[in-house]
Amino acid sequence: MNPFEISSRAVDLAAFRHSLADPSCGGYVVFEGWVRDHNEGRAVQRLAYEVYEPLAMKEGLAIIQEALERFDISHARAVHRAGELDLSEPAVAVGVSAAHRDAAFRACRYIIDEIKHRLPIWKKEYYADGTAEWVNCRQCATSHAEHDSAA
Amino acid sequence: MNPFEISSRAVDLAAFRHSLADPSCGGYVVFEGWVRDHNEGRAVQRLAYEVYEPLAMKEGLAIIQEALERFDISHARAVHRAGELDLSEPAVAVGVSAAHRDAAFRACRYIIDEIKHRLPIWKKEYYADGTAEWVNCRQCATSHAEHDSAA
Amino acid sequence: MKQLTVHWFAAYREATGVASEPVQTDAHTAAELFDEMLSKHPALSAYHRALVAINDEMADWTSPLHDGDRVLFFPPVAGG
Amino acid sequence: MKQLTVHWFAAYREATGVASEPVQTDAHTAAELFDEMLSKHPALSAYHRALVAINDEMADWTSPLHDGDRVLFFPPVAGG
Repeated sequence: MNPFEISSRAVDLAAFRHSLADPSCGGYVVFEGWVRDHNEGRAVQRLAYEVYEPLAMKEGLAIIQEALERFDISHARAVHRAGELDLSEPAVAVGVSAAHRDAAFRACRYIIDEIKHRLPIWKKEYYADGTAEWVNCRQCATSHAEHDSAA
Repeated sequence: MNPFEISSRAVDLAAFRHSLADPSCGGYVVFEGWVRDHNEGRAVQRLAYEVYEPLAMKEGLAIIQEALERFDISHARAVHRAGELDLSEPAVAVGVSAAHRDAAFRACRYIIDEIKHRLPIWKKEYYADGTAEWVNCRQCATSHAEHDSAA
Repeated sequence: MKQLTVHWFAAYREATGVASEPVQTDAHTAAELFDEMLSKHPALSAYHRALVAINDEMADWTSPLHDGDRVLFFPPVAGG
Repeated sequence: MKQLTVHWFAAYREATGVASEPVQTDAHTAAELFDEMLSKHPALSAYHRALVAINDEMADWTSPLHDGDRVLFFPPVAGG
């Protein structure tokens, strides 16, 4: 199995889980990020992820490797979607198996937090009112505009 | 769906996940406890759970309710197996969906920790050497014996 | 004398050889009752007290006993 | 003068209208280059600088530029 993947197709969750199974493991933790139908009070209809794959793959593999080194876990794996997604689809899945649950929980949390902060991935949300916006970009654009008007 | 169940059959993980899906949720965390092939250095071949159902159901439902009140989550559910299990089978599954991942992680962890401490469930491990033992009971028996010999 | 039913689980049941039994007792608390049972079931002395429930509610070892109570003696739990 | 390639992603690409472009520059650092690009692409001024990578390695805004570098300008990321 590939410990980190960018995929333009739906994640096969049963195969994902199976690839992390290990009779020496007593705990398995999975996180899935789902496409949510709202964000900051606006109704979301669908979204698209843009991924810069060469660097996303490099950073994604590095994050999995860091988790394997920092926590007492046996296996870890993550998949992130690219392209268009519908509501409720998993945009990302992170799975960790370990002898004991504490390490599995902490490693899974570490991996998803790092994925969200470090991977060159951008999310464009399409709203019910026909508009669309790059997530996390409105704020920076707004604060810049405020700075301009104050200048 | 029943938020807490004791089941003598394998957990249908796809149906379990489906029952927690919600388009208003952006995060889903699952914990599975697997039957591990070793415990405290001994090779485990299989195990059996004894469950006192009337009180296990009451406490299990109370734990789910507590999680729904304490954390900002949408849905939570748990299933615990009863009877004989083979290696690698899920003995327990806990699933939580929430708008945001932090609450989902913390609620999932709360539920499994409370299940392990509060439910009247006992685990008997059958070892490769033909012996069997109730988990968590060796220690109390030993300390009692030491007390006796000192007296 | 109170008339109670005592239930044994898991390791306790294997030590006593019975899942439940009627008991006549003057014990005032769950702890007194457990100690009384040690003379009836010497194999229990290999274990110390863990948890007790009365009438399907978790209880304290100092909980008073009443006629007709169902007293459930639980060894240390190990779910999950 | 250094000859570089600049790559724009997501909101930046929509603001500049190009995914990548060759650039001749005297800029010494990634930050200087980004500021230089503001006059070429006025729509970029709606955004502040977020992240930069050089030759597929994450870099600092003070990283020096070399002839032939591929400079990647990333708006704030939002994976997961």
